[in-house]
Amino acid sequence: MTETVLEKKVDEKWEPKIIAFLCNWCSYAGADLAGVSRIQYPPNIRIVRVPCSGRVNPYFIIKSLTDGWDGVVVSGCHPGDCHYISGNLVARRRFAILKELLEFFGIEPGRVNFMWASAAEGERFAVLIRKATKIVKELGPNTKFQKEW
Amino acid sequence: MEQKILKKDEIGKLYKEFESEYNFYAPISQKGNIVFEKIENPEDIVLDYLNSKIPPKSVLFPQMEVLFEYTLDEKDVEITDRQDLDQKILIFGIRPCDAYSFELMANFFSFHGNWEDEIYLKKKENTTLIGIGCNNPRTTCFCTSVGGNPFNKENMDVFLTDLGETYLVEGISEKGKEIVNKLSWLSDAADKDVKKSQELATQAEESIVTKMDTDKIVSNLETSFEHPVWEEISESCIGCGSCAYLCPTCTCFDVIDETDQYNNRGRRIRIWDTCQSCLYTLETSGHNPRNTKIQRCRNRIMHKFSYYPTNYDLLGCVGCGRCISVCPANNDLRTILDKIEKIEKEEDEKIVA
Amino acid sequence: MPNPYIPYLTRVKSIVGENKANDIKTIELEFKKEEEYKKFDYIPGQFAEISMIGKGECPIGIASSPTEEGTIKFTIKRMGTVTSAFHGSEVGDIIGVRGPCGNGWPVEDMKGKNIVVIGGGFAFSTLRSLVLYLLDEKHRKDYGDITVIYGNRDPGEVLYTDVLDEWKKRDDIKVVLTIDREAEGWTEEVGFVAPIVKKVGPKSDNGVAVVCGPPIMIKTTIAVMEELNWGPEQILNSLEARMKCGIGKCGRCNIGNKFICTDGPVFSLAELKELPDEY
Amino acid sequence: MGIETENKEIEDSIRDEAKKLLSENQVDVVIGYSQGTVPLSSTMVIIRKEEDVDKLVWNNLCYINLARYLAPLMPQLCDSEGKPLKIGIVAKGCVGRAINMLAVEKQINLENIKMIGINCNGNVNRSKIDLEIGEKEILDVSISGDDIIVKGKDWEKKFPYDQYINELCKICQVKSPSATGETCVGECQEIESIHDEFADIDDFEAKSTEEKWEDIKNSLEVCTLCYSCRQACPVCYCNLCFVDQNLPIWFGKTTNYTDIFTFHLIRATHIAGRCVACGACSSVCPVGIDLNIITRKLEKIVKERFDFTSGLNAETLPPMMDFKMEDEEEFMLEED
Repeated sequence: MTETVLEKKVDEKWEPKIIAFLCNWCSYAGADLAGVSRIQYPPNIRIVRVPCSGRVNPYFIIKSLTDGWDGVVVSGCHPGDCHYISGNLVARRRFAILKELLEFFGIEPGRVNFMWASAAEGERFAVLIRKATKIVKELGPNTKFQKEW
Repeated sequence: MEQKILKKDEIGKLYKEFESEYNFYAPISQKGNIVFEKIENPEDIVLDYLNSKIPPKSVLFPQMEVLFEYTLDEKDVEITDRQDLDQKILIFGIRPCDAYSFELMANFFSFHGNWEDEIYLKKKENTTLIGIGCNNPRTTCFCTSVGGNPFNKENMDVFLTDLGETYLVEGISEKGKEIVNKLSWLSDAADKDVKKSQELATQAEESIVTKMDTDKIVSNLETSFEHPVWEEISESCIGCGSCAYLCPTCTCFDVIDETDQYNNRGRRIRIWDTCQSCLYTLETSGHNPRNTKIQRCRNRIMHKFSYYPTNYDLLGCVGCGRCISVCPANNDLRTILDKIEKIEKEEDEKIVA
Repeated sequence: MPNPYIPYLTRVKSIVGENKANDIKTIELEFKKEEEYKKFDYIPGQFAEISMIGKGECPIGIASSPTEEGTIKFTIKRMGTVTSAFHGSEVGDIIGVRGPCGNGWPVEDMKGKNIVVIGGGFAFSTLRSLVLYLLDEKHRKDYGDITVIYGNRDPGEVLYTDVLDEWKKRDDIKVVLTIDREAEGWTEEVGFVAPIVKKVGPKSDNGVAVVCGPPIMIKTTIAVMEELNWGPEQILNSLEARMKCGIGKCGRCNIGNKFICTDGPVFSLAELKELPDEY
Repeated sequence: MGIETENKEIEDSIRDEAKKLLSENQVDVVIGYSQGTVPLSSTMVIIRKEEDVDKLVWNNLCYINLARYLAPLMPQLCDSEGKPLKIGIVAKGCVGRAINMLAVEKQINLENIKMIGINCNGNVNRSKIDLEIGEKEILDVSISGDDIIVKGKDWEKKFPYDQYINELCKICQVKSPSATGETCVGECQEIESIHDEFADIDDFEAKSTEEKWEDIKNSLEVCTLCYSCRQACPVCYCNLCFVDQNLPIWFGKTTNYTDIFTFHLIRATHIAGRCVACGACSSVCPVGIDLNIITRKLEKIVKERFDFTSGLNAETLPPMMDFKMEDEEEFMLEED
């Protein structure tokens, strides 16, 4: 990663940088479908492919924020559709707690977004990414959580 | 004699004299904890504290300290040394036990092996200590047993005594005498002030209730490495780092590279570490020389009361009692040392019998 | 004295895989500044804190001999973050070196003695340094007979085959290689190190034995040596420990009141018997 | 009945039960609390002989959660062959909860454990008293009637007991261990579920994000990362804590606020649904950080979302080890 996510010039041109953890079986394919179907969505996300949304450890999310990413998106298969049967159900409980805790600790809840998108839902994927980008953009850059130098 | 009087409301004035030349550190209350911090407002200074929660070692050996900084290029590295070591430091309101701890630390950092810890030693060299006598030692204090004294002036540059309404000011070292001379606005001390300070010193010394025979402890430790008493001693320990972090003579540290990978720069830092953590000695191979709590507890006590005396002929403890008052599991150092002292005696008696 | 935590900067000159499993590599380093190389004055058995700047630092025994001029070598097994970084490095990369640290093999005291070098597996790196030093034409005459016994799990794990071959050609050194179990194409000894030592039966008179290897090998070998009438002060060991600073400051490598990094890593068996069993 | 008399009764019952267990060889050792050597403290003690039971005390300063010593098991609690001894353990409600929790997570074998159940009457809030006394040395702390009497060299101060106990003790509903049958002697009860109100953290939650951040920052800032909270926690028994992991290094261990903050945040996620609300973490903090607000929030989340209270029995899986198809997912991003 040579991109400078740390430098933040906040002006009207500022665009958030969002890291997206997409499950290999649904959401990543969904993103792919959005691409091949030429559905436009904001170029703010950087995708990390993970085997399952259950693979997403809260460390990933918090580490991303301390590293200076403005937002995090985690996307997996719809409940019941998990390739590994219950990975996303386990993940869902984890996310529920993490989301509440982040809010409780004073991190804007909109910085971390969870969603379901199947391999057939290119359109839905694009819509949700648009929505997530909008939320994060409104929150502004993530400065307080980022590790200072 | 060069004894002067400083009025309690003149601390601000004193601070002004030093502020431009020195980084002025003094005890302040931070959420109920006394810590030594760089002073911005002299009104924050608290001098009638019992014992600071975090020892003033944090000034010269902070919990996190940069060793050097670096920038990474494609195929090159540039290293920048510390530039701030020449700054003058003044520590105001330090207690004799803590001042002595600086000597112990400097001794350790300069003595072992061929290498000297230049970062610490340089800072120490540029440090001036304005200490204050300890009128009310705590019941956990035992400095008199480890060669200290609540009014020990030896390691200070300037020494203050709290006389109630005023402070008695004495220049101790050459540097300190010069400083006192420069503060021409201080009034001269009367004989009764000096007398009172001596009374306070005696009173303080007498008020120390914890007494131990450190010679006996040191000699007992030499032979009791395998003694079952260690099992008992380590029983209640929960393995946290409070004792080591808050000990004024604990010097162990961990070295970490912190890299800002987005900007190709970083710093190598050292942070306090504790021998009570099981990771402290864990080797990459998985082998751990001190795998159990028993061994780790023993190492801490042996280090202060056996290894240190063997290597430097000094005790590695200044008797500040912080580890006693702060231990979450109340694994009291006094009890530990008492056990070490006693159990040997029983064996001696057996031999006599 | 300058800041002792600042490493000398060196460049990777070559990097060679040493074994079949390819988890051991020897890295040859060239100092960026010639005067720093001059300052880096070491004897065999010492180690250095080498660092991948940005990843971390670790203590590694110096595998080259001071008689091999111009560069220094380290043999590194891939274990954790830092060693993996070394394995990933390429020729020309910058590596920081701090040192030399530790006491090293007592080459001065060993003069005039017959020397037995017993090594097992990966621990041979500082022994390579020692033997090369002893065999150097400037030093060879100062020492008596030299015997090298080197054991490994299988032929693929034998390190430094190039220098071993050279030594085998010489007549002023006896080289015995062994592997744990028989393998195809292996013509030398088969068996654990301890029984082979017994078979070779080095004489203890006027001898110094240098034993380096995994703990179990050391234990069994020392038992054999004692049977062969070797005294504890004649047997030398090199210890290792978790270290951070390498210069006796960070505190973690103590055994009793000794620090492995400054008082060691070389201890005689007699010294070790005095120390608590915490290594 | 004053707190003082209550304490005496609890203490007597502990000693009687311990004596009985030891004399009948039902247990090999008893873990309990004994008198601390400095005011406002107590220490853990292992009783091996019947005649030593008088070392056991109960004095409202027994803040360490004794279950902490069970996992990982110390060598002192094993026989010469390394097999676990039969252990009697003085169990207030939260110790009982922790033991149940450890049993669910298969860290301990309940067959080896015998709880000496007591009806806990709360623990003194050490840091609050320390803070109010300030820089004066406390020489003695005692309970008289319903007051905590704190004495110094030439001063004495009274604190009403009901106001100066731990916040968690004030609202505690599991005062004696929830256990039955063989595992427990003394005061025990079977609790199926509790009715818990979370009025105490509603105020905090009502704050704005920015205020929350500032408040949390304000309280965590002084943390020295000594990890006492982790070490005192009965459910923090990992061999290698996430902050210590170095392959890869996830989070720093420096005094940078981000590192302090992430440590507490991640630790909170790890003990979610497992925290037994004993308050040991706050009681042991050397710099007096109040972590209770975080643990209460965790309790609230699991209670409201999963209707779960940790440690009420030794069978129910904690929510983070379990899942249901119909879990709430109102937080998921959805199309408008």
